[in-house]
Amino acid sequence: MSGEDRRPKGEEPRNGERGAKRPASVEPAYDSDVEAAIRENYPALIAYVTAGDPSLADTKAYVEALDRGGADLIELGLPFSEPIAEGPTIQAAINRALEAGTTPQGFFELVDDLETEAPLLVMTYYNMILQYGPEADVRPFVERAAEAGLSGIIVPDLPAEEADPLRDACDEHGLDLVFIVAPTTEGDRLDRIMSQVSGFAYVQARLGTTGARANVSTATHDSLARLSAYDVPKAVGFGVSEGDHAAEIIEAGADGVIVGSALVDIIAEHGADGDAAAALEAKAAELKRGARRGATGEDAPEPEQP
Amino acid sequence: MSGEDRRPKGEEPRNGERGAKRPASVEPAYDSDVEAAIRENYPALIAYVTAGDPSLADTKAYVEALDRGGADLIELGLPFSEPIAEGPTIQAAINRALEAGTTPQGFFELVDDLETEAPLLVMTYYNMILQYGPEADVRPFVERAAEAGLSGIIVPDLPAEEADPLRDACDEHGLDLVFIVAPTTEGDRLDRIMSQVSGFAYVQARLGTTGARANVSTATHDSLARLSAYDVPKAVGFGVSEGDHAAEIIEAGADGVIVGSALVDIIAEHGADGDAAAALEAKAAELKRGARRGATGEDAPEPEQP
Amino acid sequence: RTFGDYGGQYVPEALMPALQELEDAYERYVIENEDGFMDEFRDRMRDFGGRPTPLQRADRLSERYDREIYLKREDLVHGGAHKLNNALGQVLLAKYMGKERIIAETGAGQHGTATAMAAAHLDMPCEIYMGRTDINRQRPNVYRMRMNGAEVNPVTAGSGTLKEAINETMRDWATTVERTHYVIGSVVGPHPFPKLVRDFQSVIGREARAQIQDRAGRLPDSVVACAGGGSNTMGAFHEFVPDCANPRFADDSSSAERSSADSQAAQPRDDGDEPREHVDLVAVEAGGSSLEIDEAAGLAPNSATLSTGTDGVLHGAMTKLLQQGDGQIVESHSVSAGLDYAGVGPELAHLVETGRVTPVTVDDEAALNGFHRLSNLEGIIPALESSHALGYLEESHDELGDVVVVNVSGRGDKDLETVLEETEKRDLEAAPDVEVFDG
Amino acid sequence: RTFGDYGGQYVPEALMPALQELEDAYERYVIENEDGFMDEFRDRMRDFGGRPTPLQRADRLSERYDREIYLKREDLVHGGAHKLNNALGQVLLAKYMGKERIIAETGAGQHGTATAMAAAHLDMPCEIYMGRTDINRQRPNVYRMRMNGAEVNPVTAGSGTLKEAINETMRDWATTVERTHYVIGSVVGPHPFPKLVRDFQSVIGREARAQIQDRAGRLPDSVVACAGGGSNTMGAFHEFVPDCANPRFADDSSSAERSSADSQAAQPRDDGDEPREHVDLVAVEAGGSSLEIDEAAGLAPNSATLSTGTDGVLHGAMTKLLQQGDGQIVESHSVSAGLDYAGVGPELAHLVETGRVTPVTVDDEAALNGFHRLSNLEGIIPALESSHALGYLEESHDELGDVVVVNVSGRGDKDLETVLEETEKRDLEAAPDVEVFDG
Repeated sequence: MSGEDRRPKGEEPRNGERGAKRPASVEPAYDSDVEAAIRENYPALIAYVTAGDPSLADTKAYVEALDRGGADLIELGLPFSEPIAEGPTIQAAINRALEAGTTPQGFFELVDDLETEAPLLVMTYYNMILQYGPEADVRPFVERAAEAGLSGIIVPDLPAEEADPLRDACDEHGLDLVFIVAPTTEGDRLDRIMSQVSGFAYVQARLGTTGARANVSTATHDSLARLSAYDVPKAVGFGVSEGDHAAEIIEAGADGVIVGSALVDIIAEHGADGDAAAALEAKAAELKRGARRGATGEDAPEPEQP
Repeated sequence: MSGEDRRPKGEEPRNGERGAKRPASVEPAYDSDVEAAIRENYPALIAYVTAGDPSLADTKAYVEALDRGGADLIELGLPFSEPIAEGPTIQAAINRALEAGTTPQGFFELVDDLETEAPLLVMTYYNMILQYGPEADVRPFVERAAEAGLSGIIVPDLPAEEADPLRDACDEHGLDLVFIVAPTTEGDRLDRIMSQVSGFAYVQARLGTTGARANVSTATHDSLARLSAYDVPKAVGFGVSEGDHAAEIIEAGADGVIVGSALVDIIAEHGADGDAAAALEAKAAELKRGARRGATGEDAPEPEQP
Repeated sequence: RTFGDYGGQYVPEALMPALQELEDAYERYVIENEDGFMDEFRDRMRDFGGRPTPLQRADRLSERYDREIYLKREDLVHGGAHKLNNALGQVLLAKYMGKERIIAETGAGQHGTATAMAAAHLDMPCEIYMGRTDINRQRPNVYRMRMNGAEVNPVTAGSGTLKEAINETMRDWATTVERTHYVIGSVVGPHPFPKLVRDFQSVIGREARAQIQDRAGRLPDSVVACAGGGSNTMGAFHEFVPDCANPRFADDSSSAERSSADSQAAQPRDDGDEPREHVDLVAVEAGGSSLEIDEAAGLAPNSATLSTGTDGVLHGAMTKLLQQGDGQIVESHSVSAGLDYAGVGPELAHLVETGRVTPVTVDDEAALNGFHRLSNLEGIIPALESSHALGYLEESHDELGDVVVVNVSGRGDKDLETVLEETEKRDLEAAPDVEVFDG
Repeated sequence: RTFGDYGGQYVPEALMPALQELEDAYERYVIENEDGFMDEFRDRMRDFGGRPTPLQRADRLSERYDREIYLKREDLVHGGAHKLNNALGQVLLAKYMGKERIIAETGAGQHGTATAMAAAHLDMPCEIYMGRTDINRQRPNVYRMRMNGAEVNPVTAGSGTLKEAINETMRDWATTVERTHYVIGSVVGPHPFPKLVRDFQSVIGREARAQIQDRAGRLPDSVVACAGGGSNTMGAFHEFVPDCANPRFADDSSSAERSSADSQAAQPRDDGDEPREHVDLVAVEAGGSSLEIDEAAGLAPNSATLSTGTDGVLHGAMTKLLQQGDGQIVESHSVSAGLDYAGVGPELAHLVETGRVTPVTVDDEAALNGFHRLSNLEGIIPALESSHALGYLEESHDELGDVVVVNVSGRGDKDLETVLEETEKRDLEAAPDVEVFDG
């Protein structure tokens, strides 16, 4: 694999192929609507929920609520039976979704139905992508993702070294393939990954798995410092659960924050009583406000909810 | 060890040392009163009971009953905790005797007390003989046995090869040391043992352990045939339980029969109700009658008891 | 990828540097024997592990099958199975790498106990992840690990079995990767694990190859080993891969490291002029109760990945899998817990795909008969895993040839309860009447 | 008698011809290697039994005790203990003698399982007598024997333990002696059993002696082995008996057969001119909970026969015994079932009496600590029997010298339950916290 950027800035080959439902950015200022969503909505909020938890119909309502609440990008998890990168919270959500019978077909039909301001990405494991279609091949999945209007793909178990086939397919269909930058990603590997950023760099806030935490790790600050020289959008995930976290992360130099487990916790808690959508919307608003605080450098704590 | 008879017929060194209570044979026609009891009471009945089963007081009554019933020699078992040569019947009797607290001291006191027509032998394992006294030495036991009036010793786990110390002590105190001849005893070993017979040859009727059986084994006939050339008293034990067995064995050439388990069975059955002595006396009479039938060649079955 | 179309490194980015570090250590210590690593490994496997293990002619099986049956006795390795070959190698490697802590997952407990004893031997702190259900089923192995000083971490998620334990161990590793080495228990996982584990296990075939030449004056016609994840399989096969009529395998690059990796193996091979002897390699998979997958229930009543699986990515590698059409991994099943895995080593998948290894299946019942037959005829109680390889002898005869090496990968003491239960359910031709003597 | 004041043949007359026959076979096959008997025995112990076993330097124990501790790894023998050395030898001898049937007694099941696997291996019908109580306590061993095709005959008499099983086996033998061989499980019983068993077991010390010279360049200062009946003890000691400053033992007649009995041992010994290296031989007996005998109850809460016993005759031999003053054998006790015997091999009694072997005792608690220490520090779970030898390292230091060989006579998997129970009762310094993970 070469270290060069395989998609030179000058060309804009994929904009026209975008899914029709998402509003195209007014000016093609960026390579992708994912990058645009982060750059233009700085500081951006990226929200994750597991599709099918507890049902695909609920997921539709949740995604719309997050969209209303201020999420600038939404990651939809397509559940896989062996989620090795997830913590207990998202693992449990995935198990609920699988028990509810969530399939790739159902997932794509949900995406077909969704109309949101925020572009949508699918987050799933590599085997799910490989197996969509009659034999082990990534292209049918990407084709269907593009057709459903998804803007990008995040694959937690696909490091850059193994990504060529999927990136080729994504390029062909105008989707971003988002790479994760971990606290352990350094030196040549960091250069190589940063030179290939597609959409944004998913900055993993700390070692370990996904999951809401009580504070922002020093690894986050170290990573953002390490990445500050690279002019690519950076969004920080893993452990972000509160507005104050968002503020601290944005202040440290991130372009966006990624929140997953904190939202899944809300779904798990409110899934039965039907109040999840409202709570998600409020949480998204809190996080977005926190991020904005970080962007303006204000130290004022998040005001109490009225 | 030499093959010669260590006690030439001409000498009669031990008669005068016999215990006072047993009646000396009228004429010292034989080396020992054990041999005399068999020769003079042909066909002889030798009875075994375990001392202390279920108590030493009971044993006294049983021995006297057997004496009355026609036993010509009585073997008294001194119980040992590891009776490897015994079958289940006598093993159980030994366990009862041990549980009743039977000790060598108690055993000898019982013998001190007994006054029977039939000479008495002690049957026990070698360790019991060794340990009587302050250190491992056979002499204190033999001395005490002689003092108590016992006429001989049978040790099921003492083959001729290991018997020198005990035989020396027995010689010194005028006791017989009875050897067992097994169905497997042949050739040189048989010659050697037969040349050293003391009291009588205890002919083991079959391979295995003590215990009442339903028939007389062909091994018995084979053994008696093999021994017929030796002019020594032969008594057959192991498995003899009925008058008809006794008849068959005597007819086959034995000088006596040895009965143990069949008597112990009676004790086990009647021990609680106090009828054991009478039953033992009757059984001894049945066996003695059977033996006599064998001696006279009569084939008539044992008549029903009145 | 690492092995033809199979292998690779499908892991979270955070682990990639650790895999690179491990690959570097593999090259330096295992391949190049830097600092005498492989010498120390071999010395410890000799003194602590009990190597070499014998190659025993099975007299009564040979008579029964009218051919020469030789048993490679991995059941005699310390701990009772081939598992220590790998566990000791990896813990020692972790020590050379300066790691401070060992973690591992375990299902039935065999890999966990092997890792725990290796860690105790080498004075390394060790934590083993084990599903709660497995803990309850395999209590003696839990105690063995604890007595060897390892922590046992119960995993309560999901069904509480192997797959949850693997996921949890991956999570620990993703969190502590900088100071922790994850001892993977088979020739699975991301590169370089499949090669690393294979090389540590290849002592099985290296010994067997020399032993059979010594005993029979020739190579075997076939080598038979059971295959779950495939570590005993690759361990038994690796040295024999080049013994192939097809010249492609005679220089198989996957075996190229051998002579440098192991100076003891640097003996001259067959003379170049003579026609190369061909050795068939037979991987016996668990046929369970049926070879069909129940898609609706997400269950495979077998673990016959090589025979029936399809290509996909699991636990870091592209390999053959038992999966549903949409990519969800199904629950596998075998009477033998050690074979009960929905994936398989990528190198085995490659060797099957290229025709070098022949996959076959033996069902639960035939494996149980294999267990009883070896116990009864040879006085060796084999692991239920190994019993599959033994069961295949009964089902197949002539294609195995005149001289057959069977890998007895482990001993069966651990399986007694299962065998009793499963034997009672069936009318097994080879089973003794096992009275319980209730008293 | 056979060994100074000890040994002999105190058995029923019916068995004497069989003992003579066995003595004859011992002379011909074992001593003279007629028909290549010893060659076949050694080949089978190599291929089936897994010999030689390693002599392992115990790094962490050596550090702890500040001397070189080497472990003779008999736990790696097939079946998990040294027991197979003897069982296979005797079953093979029975076959050479034309016997058709094997019987043996077993207490905890170790000798029974070893005999059953040897009989299966050599295709001999086999029956094992085992007390009913022991059957209930040692069910896995009963299953192992059954799976190896042996009949297991429950003995219901008395307390249903080892001593009843021995008595019952003697009875079977007395009945079937002409076609049956009784495989006695230790260096006990009538001549020639103590010599026969010793010679089959002496491979332990023969290997260890060569191995330590290879590893340490010298003989050890001491050899430490646990002693119950004494088969692993005599096995470990026999080759070292002549390594004695006292010239009496340098030519001990009890060792005279060695060079003819075993051609592999026919290497030159130490140069005659140099002063002979002296090796201390330490027999570690089970101290149980106390060294006193409770005469009233007929119980010894220990099995310290060599240390506290008195001369007497049991099971066919004059030896040291735990007995009451009047000659009744007392019930012994040890946390280790395999040491729980009121007698001891007559040759050991002789070597203790003459000062060549030093008897010491280690109580239950110290043995349990020895068990945990080896498990935790070295990754080897020893048998509770062997744990007594290991426990002695802690109690005794300087008198053992700089280089110590400890015989790890067996593995401890069989003892896990006992260890857990006994550990819970105590506050053991070396024990880990063994949570049960109730779920």
